[in-house]
Amino acid sequence: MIMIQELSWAVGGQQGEGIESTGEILAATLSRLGYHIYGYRTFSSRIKGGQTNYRIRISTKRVLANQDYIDVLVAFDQETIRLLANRLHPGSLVIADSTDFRAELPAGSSVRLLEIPLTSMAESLGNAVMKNMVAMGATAAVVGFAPETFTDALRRRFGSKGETVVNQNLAAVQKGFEAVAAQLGSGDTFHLAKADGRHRYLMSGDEAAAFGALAAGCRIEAAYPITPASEVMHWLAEMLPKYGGVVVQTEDEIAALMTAVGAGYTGVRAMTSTSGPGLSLMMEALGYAGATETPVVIVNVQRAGPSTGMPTKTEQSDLNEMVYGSHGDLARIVLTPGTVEECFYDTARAFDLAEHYQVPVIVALDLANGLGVQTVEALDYSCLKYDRGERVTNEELAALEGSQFLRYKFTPSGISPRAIPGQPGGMFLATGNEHDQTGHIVERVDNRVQIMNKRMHKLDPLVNDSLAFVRHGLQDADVVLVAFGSTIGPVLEARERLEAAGTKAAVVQVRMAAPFAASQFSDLTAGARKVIVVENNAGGQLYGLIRREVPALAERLASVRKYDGTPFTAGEVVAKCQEVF
Amino acid sequence: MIMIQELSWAVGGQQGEGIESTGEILAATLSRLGYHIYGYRTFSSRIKGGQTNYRIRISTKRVLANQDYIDVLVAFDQETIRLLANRLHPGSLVIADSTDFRAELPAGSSVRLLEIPLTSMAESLGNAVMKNMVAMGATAAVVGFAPETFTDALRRRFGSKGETVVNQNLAAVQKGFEAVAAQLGSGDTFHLAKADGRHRYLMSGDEAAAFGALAAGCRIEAAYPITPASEVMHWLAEMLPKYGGVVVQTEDEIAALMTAVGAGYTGVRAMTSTSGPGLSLMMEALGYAGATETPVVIVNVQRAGPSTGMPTKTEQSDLNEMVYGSHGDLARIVLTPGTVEECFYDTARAFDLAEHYQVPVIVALDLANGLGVQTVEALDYSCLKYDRGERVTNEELAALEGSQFLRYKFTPSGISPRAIPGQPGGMFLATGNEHDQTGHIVERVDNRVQIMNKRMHKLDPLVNDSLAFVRHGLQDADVVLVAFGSTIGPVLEARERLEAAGTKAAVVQVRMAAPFAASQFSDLTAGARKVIVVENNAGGQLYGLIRREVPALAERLASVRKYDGTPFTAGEVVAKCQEVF
Amino acid sequence: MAVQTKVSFKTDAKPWWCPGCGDFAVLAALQRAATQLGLRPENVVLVAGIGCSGKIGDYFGSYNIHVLHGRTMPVAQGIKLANRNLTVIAASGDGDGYGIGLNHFIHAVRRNIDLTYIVMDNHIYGLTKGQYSPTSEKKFRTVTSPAGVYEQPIQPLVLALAAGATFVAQGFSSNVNQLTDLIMKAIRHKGFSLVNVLSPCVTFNKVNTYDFFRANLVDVADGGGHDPHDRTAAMRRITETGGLVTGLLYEEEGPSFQDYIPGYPETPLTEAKIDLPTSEWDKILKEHFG
Amino acid sequence: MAVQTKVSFKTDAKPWWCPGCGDFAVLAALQRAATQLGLRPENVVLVAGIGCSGKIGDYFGSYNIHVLHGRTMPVAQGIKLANRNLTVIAASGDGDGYGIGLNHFIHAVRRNIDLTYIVMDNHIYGLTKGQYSPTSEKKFRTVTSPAGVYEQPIQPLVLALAAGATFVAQGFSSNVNQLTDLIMKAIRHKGFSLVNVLSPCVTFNKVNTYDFFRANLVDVADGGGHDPHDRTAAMRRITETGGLVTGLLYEEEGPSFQDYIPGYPETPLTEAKIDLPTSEWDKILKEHFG
Ligand SMILES: Cc1ncc(C[n+]2csc(CCOP(=O)(O)OP(=O)(O)O)c2C)c(N)n1
Ligand SMILES: Cc1ncc(C[n+]2csc(CCOP(=O)(O)OP(=O)(O)O)c2C)c(N)n1
Ligand code: SF4
Ligand code: SF4
Ligand SMILES: [Mg+2]
Ligand SMILES: [Mg+2]
Repeated sequence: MIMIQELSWAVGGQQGEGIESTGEILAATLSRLGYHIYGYRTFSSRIKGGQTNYRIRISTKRVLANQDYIDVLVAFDQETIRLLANRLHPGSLVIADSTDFRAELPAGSSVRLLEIPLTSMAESLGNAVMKNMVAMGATAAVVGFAPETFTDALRRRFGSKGETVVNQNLAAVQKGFEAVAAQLGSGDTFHLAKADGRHRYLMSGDEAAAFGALAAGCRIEAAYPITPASEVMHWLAEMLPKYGGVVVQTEDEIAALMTAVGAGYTGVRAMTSTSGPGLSLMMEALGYAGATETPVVIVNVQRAGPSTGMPTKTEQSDLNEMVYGSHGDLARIVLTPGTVEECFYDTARAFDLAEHYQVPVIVALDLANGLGVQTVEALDYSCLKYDRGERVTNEELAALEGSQFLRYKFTPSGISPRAIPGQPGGMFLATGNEHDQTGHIVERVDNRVQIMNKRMHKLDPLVNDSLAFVRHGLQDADVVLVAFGSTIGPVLEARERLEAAGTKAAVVQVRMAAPFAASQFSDLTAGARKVIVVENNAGGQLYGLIRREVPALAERLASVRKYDGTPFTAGEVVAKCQEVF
Repeated sequence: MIMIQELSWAVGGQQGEGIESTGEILAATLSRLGYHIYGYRTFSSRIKGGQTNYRIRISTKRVLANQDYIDVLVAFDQETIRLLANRLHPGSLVIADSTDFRAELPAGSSVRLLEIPLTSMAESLGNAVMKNMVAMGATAAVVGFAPETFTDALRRRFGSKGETVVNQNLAAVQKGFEAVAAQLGSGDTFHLAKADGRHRYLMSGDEAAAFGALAAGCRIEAAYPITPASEVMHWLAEMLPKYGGVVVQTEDEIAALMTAVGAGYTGVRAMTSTSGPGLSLMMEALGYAGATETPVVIVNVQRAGPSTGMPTKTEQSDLNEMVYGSHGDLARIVLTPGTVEECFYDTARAFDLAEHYQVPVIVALDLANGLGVQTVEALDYSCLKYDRGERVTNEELAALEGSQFLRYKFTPSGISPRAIPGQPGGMFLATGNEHDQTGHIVERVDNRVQIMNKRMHKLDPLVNDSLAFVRHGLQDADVVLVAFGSTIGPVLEARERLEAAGTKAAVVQVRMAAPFAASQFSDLTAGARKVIVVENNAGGQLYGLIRREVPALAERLASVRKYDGTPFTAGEVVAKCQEVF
Repeated sequence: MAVQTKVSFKTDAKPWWCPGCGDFAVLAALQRAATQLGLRPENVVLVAGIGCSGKIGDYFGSYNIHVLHGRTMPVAQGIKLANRNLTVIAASGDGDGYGIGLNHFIHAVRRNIDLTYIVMDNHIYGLTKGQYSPTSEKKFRTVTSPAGVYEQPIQPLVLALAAGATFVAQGFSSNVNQLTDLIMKAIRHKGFSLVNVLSPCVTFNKVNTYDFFRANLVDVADGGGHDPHDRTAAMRRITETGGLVTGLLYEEEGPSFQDYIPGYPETPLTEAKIDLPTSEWDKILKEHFG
Repeated sequence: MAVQTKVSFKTDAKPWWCPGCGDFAVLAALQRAATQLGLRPENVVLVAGIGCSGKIGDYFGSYNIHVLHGRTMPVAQGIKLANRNLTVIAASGDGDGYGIGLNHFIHAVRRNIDLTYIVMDNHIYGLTKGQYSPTSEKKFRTVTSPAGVYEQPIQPLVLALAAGATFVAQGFSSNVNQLTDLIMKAIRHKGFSLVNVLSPCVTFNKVNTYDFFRANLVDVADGGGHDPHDRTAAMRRITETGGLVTGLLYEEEGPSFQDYIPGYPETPLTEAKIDLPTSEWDKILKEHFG
């Protein structure tokens, strides 16, 4: 038995069998013990049946992605073993449910196998679904936790179902623990080092984004269900009413964004949440928000495209559409949080940016950080600035003495103080047609050029935005890895490995993809021999964006892409980067 | 009186007063005399009232854009003079209707003014609307045509209304001619050199595109009305039924494209036509056509955006969305015809490309070439290849003996022979979800990568496409101007002027914007000191595309943009290019 | 505060409509209704669609939002939810409202948020120059139906009732008094109200002209009165007349969407305090994610 | 040609539906109907939407096209127009068909192109895991309506009739025989036919269960027969039963869209000769542009 600093655990079986809650309970429990957690579920667009697995990485240090390998795998069927076999290493342990199948390990592998009749043990306690809790007990034994460790989490999860259910589940954990403890050889346990015991919080990016929106003062969410963004809506449907807010489930995504635009125009912080297909449907409405300078926030949780694609698989392939979508020329902000924590901060910030600049802001999550869970440190609420942007006051309006308020007044910044309905004397026309300073439709060439310039340049200050990029690592790096969204997790870890292997590497994380702060980016990558863009898509969309924005970098720029629907691991990043070094 | 090779004529007044038909009759008549014509109407999103003007350039040489100046202006109101004053030159002649207003010319201008009571003369003949025909007669006198020149065109236009109407109109022309002839001073006439008398055809790009579609075998158009694309639909609504085809006016643009996709899937050449707002609504459907590899053609006639923008003003600002729109990674073809003739050829070709590569093809017009009219030489029908793409035969299907047909078979080219409904044994599933070779939904990582590669790379041969670019001018040019769409007209003319002024200039016309044939483009611009991208948009969309695709060019690349809703003239191109030389 | 005098809701803008267009009367009726109801311009938002009809906002002196083609309904709902004190009026054309925007309409009806929807129904696409619309009659010849329309026309009143509308009325541009009255009632109605207005397009529709409507329209009360609370009778009247009936066809009082929303405050959301103490967020953090 | 035997329209694929899902019965009924009508698999196209319901295409042995969420209708119409000899069947869920896709549905009804539309109505969004749908009843609690739904539910049969449908029927997953019969009739109907199927979602809808429907559904003919050619009676039956009625509610024979299209040939457009002699184009060039 050796002391390890982290453990990769997984459970797999058929959908609808409780795999998801098993993973959740384990993650919650260990998070409470002070471990850092990363959890990611693989599933398919199907309600019952079909293989699913939940991989959890438990560590004494911060973890933002899964490991390349799995140490302990709980398998409820042979398919799980087949699908995850390539993740097993010589020291891995497989706990297989021997009730229904005879586990077969890859030929010649030295993986250890523990066959336990998890289901029959659960049945003997009264309910086959508790096989998950038996497995949890088994896991506890392997990792060296007392079965009582899970008591709290189980109470929270099953408390509402009554004491009997709680006790049955506790018994199941106990039983699994005992069964395994009895069989364990000395080399079979993974002794996980004690955690720091600090209080952390476990959440997914979808939840973090929804929470960020609520905290930032969002009061209306209009949305249409879609994987993997529905969780944002569900969380807000539960929470917004507690703060007097409303969630409207609209008839489609066009209505969703237009409802939010209506609310934004009226002066309420409003948003929608969607994924690729919905985003595509919103392209006309996005342009409308831009043309009318109406603040609105769109959380887009990307999934594998094109078209319906693979709704339950991750990808980062909506970047092109987010940055270049909608007809005509249009300013918009695209934020690309990487960690779950950043999903909170960036979504909250999106509302400030939307109102400050009077533009649509897209917050781009991806399935991996949207549905993946991470432990989060106590949040830093200084990000909540409640910058409501420039508003004309009733006094200023009164001083107009009936003359027309200039909603789209030409100002040096390009930002014009706005009035909201209800303000006497502030009446104006908001229109997607070209208009003059009052808002009235005009097609004069001089006005057209002026107002286009106003709209196109009002975001210029953002090229100096200090949150546009985050740079990690040495100043004199030889290689700079570039990433956005969830890919930052494996990339940061890859950087450490590269450095450990002697490569001076740094990471530039893109947190704001539009407007793209090109000269900052140039500075941040200056001096590097190679700049490698690592992204989860086939088209090299961020790579292309950087070529366009910083063409001088092109010769030093390389592209690493993955588009099989799964997130990178650090090992994959290292391997692929080494190919292009 | 001197002999001139070309004349710039314009008529302006209020919408609904017959300005449009006046322009059309003049253009048609002079085209029949063998002149080259370019005609462009300025109008607004309003049915009656509001200034409109029709500018026509009449030349003994090919003309693809309006002149910088106007020689003869027929003005029905002062607003026309005010709006077009900056186009008048010292030798210009203004024929003003003195019935309703007293024309005022810009202070100090040496423009000649002929005040004629056009309206009262028409009234005296029985109908005020004939003021247009009086103006036509006046024009004839100024330009030195006999009034009878117009007889033919008038008969064609008014014949259906009966002999009386025809005769009244003829009389109006006669009257206008006489009234002016009497007043003309010797310096007041513009003697236009005789044309070559060759038979040419006068059409707009919208008509040419519709005609190209019909000739290429399109049998279903599903569309929703929108300026400036409705004319495509109108033309097809009239003509398709004569060939057994159908036009469906759908409830929106999503339905339009999906109806066309349904027809394309079934094996009929089908299309839709739209403009920016409709294109934005089609983004999800575009991705669907891409994912299912269904041939379909979208004619997108661009107008000034963003959002509703300026529906009757020209712009080339949908390039970003056409090339990068829709979520996920997606192959599509974007053709960008420049001249009206090319609108015919490229739309016809789009159907071949769509079926050959089994992809959606967007044919990008803009308002200037979509609604502008040009004389066209006899068409070259060798462009009609009727390449229906690879189809599996019934015999091949029978040979499968009941085993599943592989609709998405992995082939070296990435193109898989398709079956259409009705073919026995060819049944398959078309889906926007990720699928395997049979079409069935699968999410396996290996399959995913393979089928993405298939779809993403099947257009690779097009990087060698000989029609991707057209290069005009010297091989050893110092400056290369780059343009797409209608802008090619003024740019070609600017090239001539630059060359006349001693700059060695060439033009590279982009006829295919996606896939972008980067290495051809590099070759075509190699050696130039400066490569200037001239385009009708604020964002520099083509400029950005080239930076992304050919970053090595960035240092030599310059951007010239216009986004006031009007097309460039050659003079503007020259002036703006000289600024960035 | 100064005594507030009635306002006319007029603006300086000169309408872009063709002389004789039915939409002038709709504007006039709306202005009169708003004036007679004593509304304040700052508390009214007019949400207009794209079309000749959609220009109405330019000429109506309130807050105005001219949206995308077909999208008046979601925007209007977003506005009302954001500030329940506002009077929200949406205005569409028949293409805007019953063509591209029909889905939003039906769903707005069943959501029953308190707003008034005026559709200027000229049986044609005016602004795009005369294509047939969803309410165009069969056989109608236009640039997109050179051989005549062959779709069954949409019957807006029937559809609204079928979707559960709580207020359904129809007016005609030639009868501004009735129209004013209907619009006033519609605005007063708590919940979603539809006023379909037969508003002739004198330029492109030579079939459904003023004369046509004058000759064919009946009043709902003609021939014996009509109980506007009787949904079946309303449906029957519409069917009998082939939709050529004006007046208040149906009204049903009752709670509207707002009354049901859990936790929805009496004060408008625009006035909600959003910068809550961070302790609030810490509480959520612990309860939900701890 | 060999004698054609009847085919079963079954495929090898194992359905992804949850055990007990109502959609199994819809698949079975559709397969039986197609078999009994003696259709050939190559001449049938099944157009399916996105949702659990939309998976039906994978299991039905014809040409299949699984479209975008809400877009079965335009695709189905495009297919039928392209090849009038095909039997075109569209299949949606209630969210797909009456939520995001409702506009296309209403317009398809009034266009009356010959196709059959089967909606698997489980009053819930199944595939996205249990949000309420447009047909969900009031007060229904889901993840997006934690305090219960407050919209008035869509009544698909009423809307279809209101839009002028020429064939309206409703089936129930527990009555496969009736459903088979209704689908056969619908396919035979010349024009647009709607078969709404109450098809329980056993996983997410614990309100509108098999038992609920068994307890509440009546047959249209119960209590004295029903004349399916009487639109008013159909409307009344639906209203009386709150929509909880099965059977053929309405059918109206007559020409369909295809019969009106000017110049639309008897032979499918797929067989049209398109590479005409260039003289044809020269003729147009001269006549239109000369
Ligand atoms: C997405 C989109 N498609 C098409 C158009 C073009 N368009 C503008 S108005 C209009 C229809 C107008 O008809 P209607 O709504 O009946 O209004 P009317 O002009 O008759 O009052 C259309 C199709 C558009 N603006 N946006
Ligand atoms: C444009 C778009 N928005 C949202 C989704 C997500 N989505 C998939 S299925 C579905 C609804 C399913 O409900 P229903 O149509 O009733 O089908 P069921 O699963 O109940 O059979 C939704 C919202 C999508 N695929 N595309
Ligand atoms: S075109 Fe018709 S609807 Fe439009 S303004 Fe003129 S009359 Fe009115
Ligand atoms: S979730 Fe519901 S609708 Fe979907 S397969 Fe399961 S039972 Fe059927
Ligand atoms: Mg209309
Ligand atoms: Mg459903």
